[in-house]
Parts: sequence; C-alpha cells; structure tokens
Amino acid sequence: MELLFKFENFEGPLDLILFLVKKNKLNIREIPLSLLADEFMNYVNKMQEMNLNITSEFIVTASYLMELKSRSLLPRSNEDQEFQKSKERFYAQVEQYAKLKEMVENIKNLDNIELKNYPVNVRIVFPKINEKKLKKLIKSTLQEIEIKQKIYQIKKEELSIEVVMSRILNNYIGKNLIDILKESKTKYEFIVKFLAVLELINLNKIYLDKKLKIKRVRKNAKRSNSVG
Amino acid sequence: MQKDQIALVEAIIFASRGIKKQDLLNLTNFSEELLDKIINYLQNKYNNSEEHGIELRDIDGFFRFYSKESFSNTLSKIIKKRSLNSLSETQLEIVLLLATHKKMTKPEIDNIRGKDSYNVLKQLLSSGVIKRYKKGRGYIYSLTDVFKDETMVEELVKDLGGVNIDHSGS
Amino acid sequence: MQKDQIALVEAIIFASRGIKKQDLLNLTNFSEELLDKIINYLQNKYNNSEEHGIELRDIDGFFRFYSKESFSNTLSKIIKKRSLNSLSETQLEIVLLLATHKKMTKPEIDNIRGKDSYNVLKQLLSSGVIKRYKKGRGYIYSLTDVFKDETMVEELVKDLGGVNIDHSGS
Repeated sequence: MELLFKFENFEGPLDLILFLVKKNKLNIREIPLSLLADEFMNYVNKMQEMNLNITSEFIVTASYLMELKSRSLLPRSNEDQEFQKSKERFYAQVEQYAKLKEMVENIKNLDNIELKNYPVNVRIVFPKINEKKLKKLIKSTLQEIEIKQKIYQIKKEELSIEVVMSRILNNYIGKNLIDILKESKTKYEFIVKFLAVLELINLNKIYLDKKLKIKRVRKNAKRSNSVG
Repeated sequence: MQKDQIALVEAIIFASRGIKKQDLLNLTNFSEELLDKIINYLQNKYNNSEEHGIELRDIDGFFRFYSKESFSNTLSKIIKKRSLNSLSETQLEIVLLLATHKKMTKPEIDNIRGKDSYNVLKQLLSSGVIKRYKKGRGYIYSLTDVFKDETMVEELVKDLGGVNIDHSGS
Repeated sequence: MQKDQIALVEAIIFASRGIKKQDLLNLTNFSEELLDKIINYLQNKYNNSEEHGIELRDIDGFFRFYSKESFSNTLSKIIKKRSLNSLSETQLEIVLLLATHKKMTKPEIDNIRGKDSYNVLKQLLSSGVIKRYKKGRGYIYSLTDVFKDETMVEELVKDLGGVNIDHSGS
C-alpha cells in the first residue's frame, strides 16, 4: 500500500536507498538486507510502471542488492568473508553519500554563515612588461568598440528615414522645421529628420512656407512660395 | 593607539580588496585622528622594514596591501598571471566592453558586436576571466576580481581615456 | 635566517592562494631547515602578537594567511561572498566533493554519487565553477580559483567540519 505514496524523482539509486533508510527510521546497518533489497525492487518496478526515467544504475544496484540478499539468506553467511566485505563496501558507500547530502543541506540552510577565518589577499605587483604594444592593441580595440557602439545606438533608435517621414506627415504638419530639428536628442536624429523633410519635399508631399513651417501639398493646389 | 585597534585595522585592510578611509572609519568607529595614526604606524612597519615582503599602499584613496616591487620577478614566476596579451582579439573586445560597462547581458554584448558571443563568453567563463549571475531569464556578465587584479585592465582602460559611451541613448 | 629571506617567504605566501611546503622549497631554494625556521618565525610573529589581525595557518599542508577569528564579525560585513545557493543541489554535491578532495576524476565522482555526472560537470565547466585537465585517457577535475575565491567554499566546508569522506572507499 505504501507504494502508492507520491514518488519523488530519485536522481540515482543512492538517493532511493537514502529515502528507504529514512522511511524505515533505522540506521542502514540495522535494516535487514532482504527487506532493503525487496523495497528497492518494488520502487524500481513501480517507477518503471509509471514510466519514470530509470537509468541503468538503478538496475545495476537492484541486481547487486538482490545478490547481497540471496547471500545473506544462505546459512553461515556470517562467516562468508567475501560477502561481509561486499556488504561493508555497500554500507560505506551509502554512509558516505549520506554525509555528502547532509553537507549539502547544511550549506543550503546556513548560507549566510560567517566564516571564522577569512583568507586574506595582497595584490601582486608584477614586473612592468612591454606595455606599448598592449596599449596600442587596447586603443584600437576600444576605438572599434566605440564605432560599433554608435552603430548599435542608431540601430536601437530605429530611426529609418521612412519612419520619420510618416511621423512628419502625421504629427508635424504646421510646425516649424527649426523647432522640430531642435527637438532631436542626437546628431543622428537631427540628420535623419532633415533628410526626411528633404525627401518629402522632393516627393512633393510637403513644402516649407516663408516662416519655414511645414505645409502639406494639396492635390491640384498651386505650390507657391516654397523654399526649395 | 592600542594593539587590538591596530590589529582590527590590519585585518580589515587585508581582508578587503582595497578599502576607502571613510569605510574604515565607519567599520571601526575610530576618530579620524586615531585611524590616521594607525595607518601611519602600519605603513611604517611594513613599508620600511626589510623583513616584510609586502607593503601598505594608498592608491586613488584605496588602502590595500601589495607585494613589494623587489619580489615581482620571483612572484611572476609562480603566480600564473593572466595577461591581456594572451587573449584573442575577440576575447579582448568583450573584456574591454565589460571593463567599461562593468555589467552587461549577452544581448547587449551581441548587439554592440553585431554577432553572437556565445562561444567567446563560454571560453572566458571557463578560463576565469568573466563570471555571470542569473537575473530573470538571462545572465549578467562581469569581469572576475581575480582577472581585474591580475591584469589591471580597468586601470589601463581608464588611462587610455576609456570608451566614450553615450549613455543617453541606452 | 636573513631579513630578505623572511621577506621573500612572506611575499610568496601572501601572493599565493595557499602554498605547500614543497613548493616553497622549490621556489626559494632554501634548505628545509631554514624554511622551517622562517615559517616558525612568521607564525610566532603574526599568530602570537595582539598587534596583528592576521595569522599564518597550515591547513591540510597548505600555508596561507587568514584573518583572526576575533575579527570575523566585523569582516563579515565587508566581505562580499558569493552565495552558493545559486547552485542546484546536484551541482552543490559535486562542488562540495571537490572542495574536500581538491582533485577528482569523473569515475571517482560518479562512484561516490552512485550515478553519472556528465551533464552536471558540463554545466559546472561552462559556468566557470570547475576546470579540468587531461590526464591519461580521462580528466582531472577541480574547482577554479575564481570560484573558490568568491564563495570561500573551502573555508565554509572546513568550518562545518568537512565532509569527512572516507578516501579508502573510492
């Protein structure tokens, strides 16, 4: 019945064994090998039924446990040196892993622990090297970055002339050209706006009146007094 | 000036990677006069003694212990020094970007370089030049203290005028 | 025991992140007797003086200077320690193993964990937590200096009593 418990996802066989040990509330050495082996097998089978990911390590450990179990059931198993050795090796491995897990828990829980002794550092003074060549290299790389950075900003602003042209037609009709240009945040924006205005004039969509106000060219209307 | 006061200041300076006088004052609650006296005492003790291999320096307002210059040749033999010269040009580009910006995301780096930086970042991470920490879905990259210490890249960049970054746009 | 000999040993120990006696011998060309004398002298000078905030310790055969315990409260306020909590539990397992064992092969790690560590090692490598070098057919894994420096994981493990893992079993 207890197999119907919600399954944790055991990463490896040792995680499952630690779980079983905890469940039995005993020390691993106090749990009969046969019980441990059976419970392990049950879980592995159940995991298989549930289509959980079972790595080959689970299968290897299961068969190893079954072997230990069968040998433990033989008469005089206590005198079987070979068996005692295998058993000891298995316990040692589980205990070692339990210690590691405990350490992980400790560190997780006590993250802001103060250290008793902090390692101290001094800055090492290295001999002067040929800095000329290095500085030249750094300088040229820095310049390259600067150029790339500018291009990056332009890309980021997405100020294509087309976009600005439609912005002018939608928002800037009737406004003064100088005022619009003055609003530019960067030199690039200034240039793009100016080019957009020129392009619109060229396409005969707008014209500038005497006071440099942007006016829409109306179809069939006579274009006069335009500044070209 | 008591012995334990000297020891406290010494411990703080040693454990820090360079510390300002104001921070020392805050941490110790000493008067400025006392702190000056202790610093003076320490500098005298370390810097002027032939028995000491290190000295206390004040560089740009940061107090820190440095190995003495006379040992620089020996030390350079044992301490594996990361050198800017050993970086490829692509690696150097990213290092200099980070030396200027301090912290950057991968998209920011990619954007400026106009290409994907996945492989270079991986190389730099695994060689201890840069580190990263998770923020939201991505990572923030910066230079490691060890690398900064060993190459003094930030000082070099500053000396050369740095990258002229227009922060208004970003 | 001359003054400049003391200064040299001091400079090397300070500059290193923990150094073995054998390495000190190789670097200085001193006799073992002389080196022992100098180390003794340094330990006496720093460790037993109330005027010093740091002490020279020998931890698992590595000599390094550490701040004295009485200052840990103050120092914890200024030392920026990277948190280990950004690592997953599985990653932390391997990090703690390496913090204890210093150097391990993948089969050794797999053996203790009872499962394959390929993917975790790959993650740790690419994020600069561990490094590896080829030896024979396999690799030897260890923590990077940068990671050790920033997290002080080795000191944490020591303070918590160590993982105390039986070396005979692996």
